[in-house]
Amino acid sequence: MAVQILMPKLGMSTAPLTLVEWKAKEGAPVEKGNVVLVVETEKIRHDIEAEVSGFLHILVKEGQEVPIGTVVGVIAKTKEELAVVQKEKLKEAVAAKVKEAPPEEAVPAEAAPPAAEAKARERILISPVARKLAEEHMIDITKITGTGPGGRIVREDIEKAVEVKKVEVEKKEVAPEVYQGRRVKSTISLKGMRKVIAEHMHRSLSVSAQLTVMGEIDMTEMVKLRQSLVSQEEALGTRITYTDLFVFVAAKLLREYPIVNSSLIDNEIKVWENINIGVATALEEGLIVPVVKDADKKSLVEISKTVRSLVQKAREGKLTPDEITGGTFTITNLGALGGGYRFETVIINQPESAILGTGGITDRAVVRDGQIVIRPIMTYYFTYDHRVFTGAVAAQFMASATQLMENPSPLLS
Amino acid sequence: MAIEKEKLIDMYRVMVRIRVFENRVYKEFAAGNIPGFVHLYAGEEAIAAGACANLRPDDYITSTHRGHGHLIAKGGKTDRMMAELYGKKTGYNKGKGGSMHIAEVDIGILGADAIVGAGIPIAGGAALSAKLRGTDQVSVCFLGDGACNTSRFHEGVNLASIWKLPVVYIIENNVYAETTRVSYAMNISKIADRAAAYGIPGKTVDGNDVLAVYRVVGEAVARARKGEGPSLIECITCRHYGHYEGDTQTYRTKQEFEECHKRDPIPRFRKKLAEMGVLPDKKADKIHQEVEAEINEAVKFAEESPFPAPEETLEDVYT
Amino acid sequence: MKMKEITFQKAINEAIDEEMARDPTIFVIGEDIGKHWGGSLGELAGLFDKYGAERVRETPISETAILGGAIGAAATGMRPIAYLYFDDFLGVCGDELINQLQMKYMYGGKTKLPLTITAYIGAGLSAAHQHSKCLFGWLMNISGLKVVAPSTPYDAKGLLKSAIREDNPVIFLEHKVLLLSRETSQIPVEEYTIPLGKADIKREGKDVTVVAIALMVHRALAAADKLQQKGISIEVVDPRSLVPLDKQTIIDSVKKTGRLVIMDEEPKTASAAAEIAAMVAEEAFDFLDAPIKRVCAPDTPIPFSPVLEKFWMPGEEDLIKAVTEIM
Amino acid sequence: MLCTVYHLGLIAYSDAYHLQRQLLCQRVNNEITDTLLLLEHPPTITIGKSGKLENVLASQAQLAEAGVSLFFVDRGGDVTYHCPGQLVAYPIIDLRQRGRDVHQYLRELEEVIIRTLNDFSIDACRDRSHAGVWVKGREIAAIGLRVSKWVSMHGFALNVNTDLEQFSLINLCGFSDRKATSISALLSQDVSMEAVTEKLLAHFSEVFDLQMECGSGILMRSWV
Repeated sequence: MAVQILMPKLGMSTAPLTLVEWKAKEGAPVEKGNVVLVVETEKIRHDIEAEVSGFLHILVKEGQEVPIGTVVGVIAKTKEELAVVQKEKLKEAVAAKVKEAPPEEAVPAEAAPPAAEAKARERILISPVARKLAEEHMIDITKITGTGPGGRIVREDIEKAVEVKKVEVEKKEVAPEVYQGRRVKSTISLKGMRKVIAEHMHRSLSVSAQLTVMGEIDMTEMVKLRQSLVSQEEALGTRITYTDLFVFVAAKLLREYPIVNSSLIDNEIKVWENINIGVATALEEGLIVPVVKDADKKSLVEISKTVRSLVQKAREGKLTPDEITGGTFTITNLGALGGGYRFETVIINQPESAILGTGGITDRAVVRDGQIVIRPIMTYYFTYDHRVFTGAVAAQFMASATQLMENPSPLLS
Repeated sequence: MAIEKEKLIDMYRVMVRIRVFENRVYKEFAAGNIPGFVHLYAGEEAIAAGACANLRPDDYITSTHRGHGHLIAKGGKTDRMMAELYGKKTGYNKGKGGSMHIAEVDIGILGADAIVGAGIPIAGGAALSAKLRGTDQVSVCFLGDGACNTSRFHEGVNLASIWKLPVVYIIENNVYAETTRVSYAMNISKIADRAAAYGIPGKTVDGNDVLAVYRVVGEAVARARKGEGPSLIECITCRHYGHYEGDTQTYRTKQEFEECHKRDPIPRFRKKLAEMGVLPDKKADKIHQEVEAEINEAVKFAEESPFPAPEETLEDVYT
Repeated sequence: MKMKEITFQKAINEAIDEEMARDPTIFVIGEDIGKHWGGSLGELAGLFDKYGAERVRETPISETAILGGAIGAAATGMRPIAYLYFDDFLGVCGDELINQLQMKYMYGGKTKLPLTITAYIGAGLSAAHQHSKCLFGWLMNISGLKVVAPSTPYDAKGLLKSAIREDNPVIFLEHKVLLLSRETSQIPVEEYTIPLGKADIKREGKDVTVVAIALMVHRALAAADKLQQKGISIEVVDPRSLVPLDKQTIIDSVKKTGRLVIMDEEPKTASAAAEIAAMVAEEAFDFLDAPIKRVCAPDTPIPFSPVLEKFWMPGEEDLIKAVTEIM
Repeated sequence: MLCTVYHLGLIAYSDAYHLQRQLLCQRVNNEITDTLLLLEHPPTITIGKSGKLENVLASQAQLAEAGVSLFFVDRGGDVTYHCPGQLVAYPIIDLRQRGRDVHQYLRELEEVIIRTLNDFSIDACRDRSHAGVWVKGREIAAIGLRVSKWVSMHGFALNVNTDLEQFSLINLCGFSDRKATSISALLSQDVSMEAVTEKLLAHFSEVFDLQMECGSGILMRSWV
């Protein structure tokens, strides 16, 4: 059954709207959710999206003023249906109801000051298609010399300007030899993944209130545990890495601290049922975060195998969109990148509300029972969104993490 | 009643002028000097001459696509007519009308017309005007047998009859509407019989006998002037040329042509005038020479006249 | 495909001949269409001998009866071709044209009216005002009547066959200059038809769209050659039928070129050109890169004298001037 | 609920426009909070979809000479003039959170401006027939909006200490008889942008019930 497109009521007002522009032609296919119609009222332009996918049948032409609730168009599900609705006499019926939009509302010319009139005569000449292009590309037409008859700005003029603009943009990206007094070695233009990361990171910082908790974990037991696991590589069918272990640990903790496994969206905190842990993976051109879905429901071995294949795919650039989205928490094991004993901050992978960074495991002198002993120590840095939970929660979360990793026996039980 | 000598000679002269004019047009058209198309009147001169001899300069006529004869008979100047045929500025219509639209309202010529039968209601209108203005002007409508089958014929003649308008309808029955024989186009032998249907007098005469035409039309004109209403006169005739120049006339037999030429009104009238002692051969020949000279002058005038300036296209649309 | 050469006159003749042979309900009614002339420009030659007086019906000079009669016959099971001679004569049967042809609609669709009117159009022969008009705008404004005006023998044959098969009144306009032209075009030996309402791009170009009608198509093409030398590329669109009008083809062309000039042999006011210009301004405004231009005749009757007539008719030079004005 | 404010300072119209487009997309996908851009434009004339070039009273040459840019834009309204000394606000607000009522939104924007002006003891009002804020029949703030997928862009321009001379370049909002005014003009004393901005943010926060939080304008600018 065909779906009608009604002139919407944009809130309380019942003033008629002006139908400004159909985004699709008569009979053209339209996609659900795409803008099909632009209407205007007062000084507001409003886009109307297609409720369903199908083929558009236009009932009311552009530029007309239409009462709210008027059926201005129909979306037919099929070509056949389109043919039917196009036949319907509905068209005339509606067209009749619609009165032409009033012409210029400006006051009559004689009321205008003579000075204005004099100036108005030298009005700027620009062809309709040129004006449309200028709008699309945000071209400042005062910078353009019209080459049409009588100096009218024509399509060609705008197209040229658009070209120039493109070139300038590229120039911007390729930095000059000396940039503000500093000599440039090489310039990496912010494109592709780098641009994504940059924007992502920056956006993350600009939209959330991020704080970072840092600390050390004594990895003595974890190191033993891992060694024994590695020795069982044959049996397990996979070589367990520290990253695997951290994912495994995090999954367990996140079940105890649901708030950490959440996102703030539209002033609502959505606490996620799924525990999907992203594993930051360094690549030539930057960084990517494949996600281990439902990590809490996976055994260590399953996690290990998943991570391995994801990392493999990441390196080969074979990750599917599904494999890098839907994360609810992220782990970035900087130790794996050869990071030694150091502290740094990590940035939340939006719209998650926390990320755990782990440093390298290095032997450090620590005090145990009043004795200075040497232990394998790992640094961690846990960044969280203060809008979602407080420092107390963060502190508790990491305390539990530390406890679990310093005696991991329950992990395997 | 006797017709005075001058009138007879005038009628003869008019017939000759028409004949020489048309023969010359025939030549010049064939030579490509005259654009568009022309419909020649040669062979039917007796009707125009006989009819118009009854008219005053202030009487009206409406003519047809085959109108040169009517115009000459009503007083049209052959030089300005020829100039119009040539499409020259000096033509009666400044080159805008051509053969089928020549008009000179000052001498009562309301115009030739290329739409068959168009003159019928127009002549009625002129007559109505005369009646309303209280003059005794008469309006003569020349039409062909073909026009008698157009819807206008019924509407125009009927209206004139109920209002007793001073109109005389002169049907030039030359047997063909273009290629269509009158016998195919209507189911009666005498078109004049149709007059009965409108309650007006109807007569059929030999259109190649100028005196017969003169007499019958004369009565009709007198009747009209007296305010007794319209009359319908059918003149049987035949054209020497085709419907228009270029017409192959496959629809006419050789024999038809011969008969048509046997009935040629001009030699007939010349003979009659000679018998009456009104016009001896010498005098007649002189008339012919004078007319030849007139038409030569007319052609010369037309040839030497300038074409209108192209911009004149835009003039005369509105007064 | 096997092809053959054919003149405009022969194209008309073949179209009517083939259709009459195909459909016994078709007959021609009109003046001087009999054995002698076969239409005053000879385009019906031979049909009288082939189909006889019953189906090639000569009439007295009675336009009202011709069109009125054709309407009556069409409404009752026949498929007449009303031969109206010069379209100037349509005035004589004006009532039939503007009040009677609309029967189907007025009767709530109860009747169909399979009727084709053929008539000569156009100036160029010094035939003066009563034998030279095109009347496109006037005819387009008569609702319920389809209007066809071909420019080539190929189009003429294909369109006339479709017109005759059409179940609605169609007026098929033949330009005298084209009918008298010895020029031929290649047409398939096999039967073919061209649907009404489908424009034809007679020449592709990218700078200016020129919509030209009937004889004007040829003048536009000639002008296009000259403009090409100036480096201006003209796209010549021949609508072929004015009602229904192939808006899409015209609009698509304008979208490509951004410029529109319409060449139309009739007074500019309320002409076919005026209608096409309005349609494009209404439906493709945002694609226009220059004002729309109309190359038409002045708003005067048609003069006789060749000098005046030439001035009156739109010509190559007028088109070239209009195009250069908007470049 | 949170709203991030960015102080962009003087920024070319086209740059600010592209920035808005990006932010709008992100807002639609809930990648960012509601956002408010505060800025000034160099001398620029913008013409909305329904705008008529006749309302630009200067010739192209005159504009180029005066260094005034002219853009056609996809907002409502006719012709508007921007220049330094005018506080321009572009709220990227998610109306899905606000009952999807664009008229209401428009009225609230006007409210923000009116309250701000009241703080400077200027008595401003609406014009039923014409969106914007007016003082004694003169326009002090112009409004033009676009709403896409229920997220707003474009916004309003409040004349703080604008050179009103320049408004003679246009028929204000398409009216040849309407004049513009500014806060400084009305108080016949210079009022600083900062002062107005501060008040405006307060009222914006209050009217829209948003917790304003400052984002890095510098970083934001680096986007374009």
